[in-house]
Amino acid sequence: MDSALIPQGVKRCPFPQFALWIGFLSIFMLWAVVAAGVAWIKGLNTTNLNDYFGFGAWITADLAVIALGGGAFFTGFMRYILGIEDFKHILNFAVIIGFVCYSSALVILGLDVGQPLRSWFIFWHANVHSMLTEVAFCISCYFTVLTIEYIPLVLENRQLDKIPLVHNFSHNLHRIMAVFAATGAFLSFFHQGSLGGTVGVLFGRPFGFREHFAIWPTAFFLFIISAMACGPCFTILVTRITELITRKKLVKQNVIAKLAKVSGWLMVAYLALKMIDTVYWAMVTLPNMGVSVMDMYPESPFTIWILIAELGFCGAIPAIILITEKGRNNNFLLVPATILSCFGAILNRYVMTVQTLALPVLPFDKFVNYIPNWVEWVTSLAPFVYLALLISLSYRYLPVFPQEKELNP
Amino acid sequence: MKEEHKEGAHGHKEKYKYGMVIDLDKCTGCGACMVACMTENNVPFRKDESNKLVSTAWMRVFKATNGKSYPDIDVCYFPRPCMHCEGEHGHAPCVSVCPATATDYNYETGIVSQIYTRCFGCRYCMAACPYHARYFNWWDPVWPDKMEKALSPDVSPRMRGVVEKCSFCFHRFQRARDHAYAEGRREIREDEYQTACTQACPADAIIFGDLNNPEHKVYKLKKSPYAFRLLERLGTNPKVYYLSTRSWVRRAGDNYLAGERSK
Amino acid sequence: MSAQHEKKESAASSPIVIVFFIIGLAVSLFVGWSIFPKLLYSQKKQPIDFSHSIHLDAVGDCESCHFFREDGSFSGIPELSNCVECHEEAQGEDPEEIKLIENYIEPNKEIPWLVYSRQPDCVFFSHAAHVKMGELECKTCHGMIGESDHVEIYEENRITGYSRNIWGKSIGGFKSNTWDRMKMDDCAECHEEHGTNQACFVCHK
Amino acid sequence: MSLGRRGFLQFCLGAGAGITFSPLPWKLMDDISIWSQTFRGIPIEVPVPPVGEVNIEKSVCTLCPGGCGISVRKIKNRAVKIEGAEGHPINDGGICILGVAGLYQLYGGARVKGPLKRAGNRGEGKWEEISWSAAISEISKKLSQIRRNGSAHTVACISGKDRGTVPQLFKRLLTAYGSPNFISMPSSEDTERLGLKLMQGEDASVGYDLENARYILSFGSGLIDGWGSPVRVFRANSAWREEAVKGLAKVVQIEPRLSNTAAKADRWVPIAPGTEAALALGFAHVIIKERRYNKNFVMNHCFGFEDWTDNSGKVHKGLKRMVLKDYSPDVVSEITGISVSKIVALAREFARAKRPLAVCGRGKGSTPEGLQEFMAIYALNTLVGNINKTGGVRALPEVRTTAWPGVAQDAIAKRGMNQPRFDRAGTKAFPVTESLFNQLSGLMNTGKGAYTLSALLVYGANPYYTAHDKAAVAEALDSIPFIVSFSSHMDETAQHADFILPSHTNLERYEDVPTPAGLNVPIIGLSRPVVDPEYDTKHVGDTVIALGKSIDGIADSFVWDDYESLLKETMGGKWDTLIGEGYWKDAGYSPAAWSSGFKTPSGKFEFFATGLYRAGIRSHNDNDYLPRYKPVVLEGDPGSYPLVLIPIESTRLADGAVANPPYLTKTVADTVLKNNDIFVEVNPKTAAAYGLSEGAVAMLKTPTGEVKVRTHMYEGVRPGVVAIPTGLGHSAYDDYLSGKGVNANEVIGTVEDPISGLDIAWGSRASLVGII
Repeated sequence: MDSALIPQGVKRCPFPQFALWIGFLSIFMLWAVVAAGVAWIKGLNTTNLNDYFGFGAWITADLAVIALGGGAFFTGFMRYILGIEDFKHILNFAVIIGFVCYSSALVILGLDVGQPLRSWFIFWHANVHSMLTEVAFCISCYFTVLTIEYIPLVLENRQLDKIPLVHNFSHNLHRIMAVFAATGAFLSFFHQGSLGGTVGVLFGRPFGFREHFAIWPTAFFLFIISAMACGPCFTILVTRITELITRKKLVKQNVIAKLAKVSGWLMVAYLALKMIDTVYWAMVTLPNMGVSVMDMYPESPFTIWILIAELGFCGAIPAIILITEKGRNNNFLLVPATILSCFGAILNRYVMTVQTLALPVLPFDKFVNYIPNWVEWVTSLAPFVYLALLISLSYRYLPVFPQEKELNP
Repeated sequence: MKEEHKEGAHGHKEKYKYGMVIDLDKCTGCGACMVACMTENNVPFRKDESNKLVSTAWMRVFKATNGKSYPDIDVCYFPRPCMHCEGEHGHAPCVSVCPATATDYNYETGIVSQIYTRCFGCRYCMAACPYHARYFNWWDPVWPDKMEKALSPDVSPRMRGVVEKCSFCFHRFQRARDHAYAEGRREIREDEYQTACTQACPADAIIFGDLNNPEHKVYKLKKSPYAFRLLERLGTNPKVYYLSTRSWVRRAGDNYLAGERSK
Repeated sequence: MSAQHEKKESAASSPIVIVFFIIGLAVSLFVGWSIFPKLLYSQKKQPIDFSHSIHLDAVGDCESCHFFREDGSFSGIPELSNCVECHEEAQGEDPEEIKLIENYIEPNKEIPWLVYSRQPDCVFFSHAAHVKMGELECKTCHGMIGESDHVEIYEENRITGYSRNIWGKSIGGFKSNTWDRMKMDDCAECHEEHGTNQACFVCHK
Repeated sequence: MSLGRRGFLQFCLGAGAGITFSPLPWKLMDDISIWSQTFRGIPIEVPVPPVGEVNIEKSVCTLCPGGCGISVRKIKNRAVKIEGAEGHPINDGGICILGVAGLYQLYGGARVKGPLKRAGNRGEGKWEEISWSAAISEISKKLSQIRRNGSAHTVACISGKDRGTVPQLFKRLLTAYGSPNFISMPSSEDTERLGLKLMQGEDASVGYDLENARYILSFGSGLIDGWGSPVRVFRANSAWREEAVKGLAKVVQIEPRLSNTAAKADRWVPIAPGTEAALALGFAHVIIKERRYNKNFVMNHCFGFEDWTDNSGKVHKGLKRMVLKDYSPDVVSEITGISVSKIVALAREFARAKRPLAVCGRGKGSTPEGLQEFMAIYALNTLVGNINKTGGVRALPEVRTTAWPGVAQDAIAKRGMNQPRFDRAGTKAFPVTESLFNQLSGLMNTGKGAYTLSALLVYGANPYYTAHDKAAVAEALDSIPFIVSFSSHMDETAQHADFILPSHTNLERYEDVPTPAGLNVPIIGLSRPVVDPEYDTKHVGDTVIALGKSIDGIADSFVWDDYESLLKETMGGKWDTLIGEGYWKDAGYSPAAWSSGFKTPSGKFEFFATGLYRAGIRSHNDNDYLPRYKPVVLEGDPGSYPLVLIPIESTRLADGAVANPPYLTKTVADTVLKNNDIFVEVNPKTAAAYGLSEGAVAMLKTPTGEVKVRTHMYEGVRPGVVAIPTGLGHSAYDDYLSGKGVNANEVIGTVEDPISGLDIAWGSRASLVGII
């Protein structure tokens, strides 16, 4: 039915099966659109956010998807700037993931403001001292970069490519892609960092506040490294899931293994720095504010176990797996490791957002917890469905995996 | 009155530095300040305001206890307006984080502003404020029956989706200044500019004035041995001082490590 | 595409395509500078064609009608009671005066003036600060309105609902007199020049 | 490429360039920016309050009897803010939470917008709008008919208070009409006036010189929880705090719960509920035993301290003998739960203190205390000799105003006035009491009344809400066939009326405000119309005059044109001062000297209330005439009701006839009201004993009724005590008020004082059972 659109030389499932799958995903997306509509039209009183939790599921989701989408910039950085050619086989895919993550982040940010009609004031009346301004600028710019990176791939569709103008255009774009990749990498370093800075600069919030290094709080750097580490893990994880669903090998193991290795060593570096940071925070920063580290982990779910889970189960364990050759070449270890690593990143972003706000700072104030409601859950989880949707469409109609033909003769 | 123009660290003219001293011994927790503030500043009310996490009260009275059991328990009320933090050189926790410059620190009065038409409701400032002094308009404001008639034109009513907070009744400063100008004066007298809560407080527990002016009551009171500020150790440099002769109350104003001595 | 072909085509069409470019440019400039403002503003007539110049001759100064109150606030547009002081009964046969008496004074109804300088609700403007302390003249901001014989048509911005006088009559935003525009930037410009406070809570409420 | 296509492209390019260099995109952007800033919501638009000239109007607040001066800020004709009037002798610029929210009474919901006549069943809420003239003529026709039938005495009036021209007008209406049944709602002032009459022989209220007192012994008075004239007491409290820092003042609060007053006091004495009189007498014991009393005053100006002999030669017991015998610290300690050493120490402190003062009237003083309890606490003031002294107590006379012409009573009126009062006040049963609202429900529901009431006028009161044992009161009042309410708001009582003749609110009318309870100097305030009436309402005074003029045979007593001229005439020479200052203060007032201060037959202060004997109360037990602790027997057996329920009265919840504006409800903590659930406070120990956790839902049962509540654990409540907030649980008014929590009066019954007959229920027996 749609065979004319499918790249040449690859096999795809029958159209009705595909349509069913897309339909299934679309229902969830529709639900998310309804939730977003409710929030936009009726206002944020339809969420469980409140004056104590100005930030909640949405900001967590924002920070998390951007960390997970970090695979795009980092793979691009390694491919184009460091010239590691192997990564070109997975770069397309990483770009799609990045595109989904960043567009989701933008939509969620748009949801999270009380006056969406004025959300462009962040550019129009920008305050350059605000971390959020930096985030908004960099995310928007980098999203443009990702779009530019994604367009050539779209244009490589069999039917589109037949149009000479389109063909030439995408060809020319390819040639200058390195410039965009470099720009993207530069932007990404900043906004990944400024997302960390968003919480790190809050000197009224002992849990989130971090001492400054140069003009940035240490969280700035930690966020960059953690995104560099977990982004590729997410790319690997999604690749493996795609392979599982399509029942095909799509990327050669050596590419995956190399990516896993880089990610593993970055995780080691991250953990080391994070430990130093945490110790300094616990020993110097907090006591100066009159609080002890255990005050920061007062009650469920915010006990010290959440820190152990983040750094131990979701940090050290996957790092060890990834840096050992056997580990990263064994799917039964590699996949759990990437899951743990991604979960660790989400947990970190959650803790930095929600725990920071949950802990009372005034001694006579109450500890308040926050649980998102359906509007927030649906819209926060929608990026994953959206990812499935876009991957499904791209995989079917675009030559996403350069090694697919070779691996599936 | 002696005209005092101090040069701030950033070269800003510091003409006034308005601040408050709240005597917790006198405060009875009656709540008149809260309602005086609401009626002065066009803060609306809803049918159910019992969820305090979404209930706007620019001035909120917190209740603190000494944590002891019957009959040794003691209670103290902490009225909490916006602290109008000076931070270091005007860098209040909330000001620098606002992405749209909807809030600023006025070096001439020491007042932290909030411009509702500029704010787009990202709530970053609320995350930054450890005092919970900032409130978000979760709902469209509704004034039932003829309550709209009671709205003051001096304060702009806020629409849904923006952040608001105590302004130290800045419009009263503007009013006082107009009056002074009309009489050919540049300086504003202490009694000419008082916030609505100060004026209403039936216990005279709230004192308001220029912290830099030795002739104002607050100047002397802030130096009392019983004076303290909330969360001073965070470096927020708030302009609201509290007085209490009870040492547990003074200790309740900030965080201390076990065994650490408080003021 | 062969080189020859290309060359031929460009040679043949370049002058003509430039014409297209110029047409496009001209049309859009015309639309932007001339049609757009006409679409943007609706025109409204004031309820009464008021002559400032006649009144100024009669009463002598602006302050008789636009005065400061004792508390330092400014009265702004006069209320009907000001008009009644002189126009309780018709002084002449001017149809506008008759309109005033029949439509407003007799039923004791305030005149719904359209205010050229109306600012948004979030703006606090102190006449005392500018006139009493800053010693600005009325015309610095309000222009020559005091000398006019007729009230001009009130042009209302269809998007914002404010008068055209705020942005200024020039759609390009050019201003040659201080009174040509009344936007925040114009306030800020003057404040900057005079070293006055630039904080938000000076002009906002 | 075709020419057309290239041409089009070029055209677009040119258009793009042109648009960029035209104002269109930039101006549009700017306009959209402004639009998005001023976008005020759909469909609810945020209003822009109109500007205009500011006018400040001075008046006096009448939302409570406190008499504070207010200044109302107006923009043209809109009242936008109520503030305390600077320089006013009562509040000097301060204002309480209710006063500052007062605009809700004017502009808010539940206003009765014009005269209404009931259309459906009682309380159904169906009304027919009716003109003022029709309403007055229908009502006066009905009342004329009752009068013609010889049942004039069966018409009653319930008024919120009995002092001031408006209540007096109602009283006059009844007097001219022929009914003795003018009933005012009770408060602790009733007991205090009675006590003063007996002990000092004066028709006066107790004036407490709080401002100058330096040792305040408060027997459960919510001094900063709304007692007396609230702002005035707040100010006095602040003065005490300033002195206390220097060690020159001390406040001791005796109360079963750590109220705000207790928390701010220098010492909290958590006493067993209802045993205050015993503690007072325990203090008296120590003071007398250690001879720490003011000998000059007690020996020369008091009667009944020592034993005395009457004309028949019978020896009567004096205070000294009784107290020394019955109230030793050991006994008192047993009753009150306060240690002997503390009793002795406090008594000594009180007696030694410079300017000591004992204060009574529980909470806000809305429930009267027992007569002998008042006498016991007041006796402490007597013993230390602070009567008529600076920082002490005094009998405060009423401000004198021009007397009205006498009531022209015809034969029907005279016959009616000779009937006994329905509530038995002033009859043989309760000879010393003037008015006994609480007797109504008992007499009516059991049919034991001397006659049945056929009509009721209600003004300034909301008995369907504020009376103890709400259900019984509702049953009784419902049995009256004709009820006219004069309320400005659709309160619970108005809801059950047959006619509502809505009165102007406090900001729309003139009214005189008599000296508030507890004040130390005689003062009269003038409440003035600040804005034009919002609705088709009428001044209640004018309504009463109109009724008086149109009821057959009584018009001669209502000669005034309107209320305003009546008020002006009544105030006479004080009117100009009232208009100018807003109040008239008796500047020359000072309390009388001891030698001439007492109007009793003995000319002395009487510990032994001989007035009771003269009024016809006969007892062989001398204790019945003396200050005394007589345990209040609460209904219900301790087995099934093991706990004691007490009310929590707070400034943040108006619990009287004026209902709580939503601004106040907004300030109430979520441990008092959450959604529509009310929280009762219990000590964690009590909670543990009954298996209740924080926030647990429970049934609160008392012999009077049962209600669903949630529990809040609070260390500041005595174990074994449950405390319930008052002022919630309205069923009338608007959505902002009704349906929130529970009315405490549903579970608090009535307890009769044996002498005065007043309801002195300070609480109830109760049980608290968790609901899973």
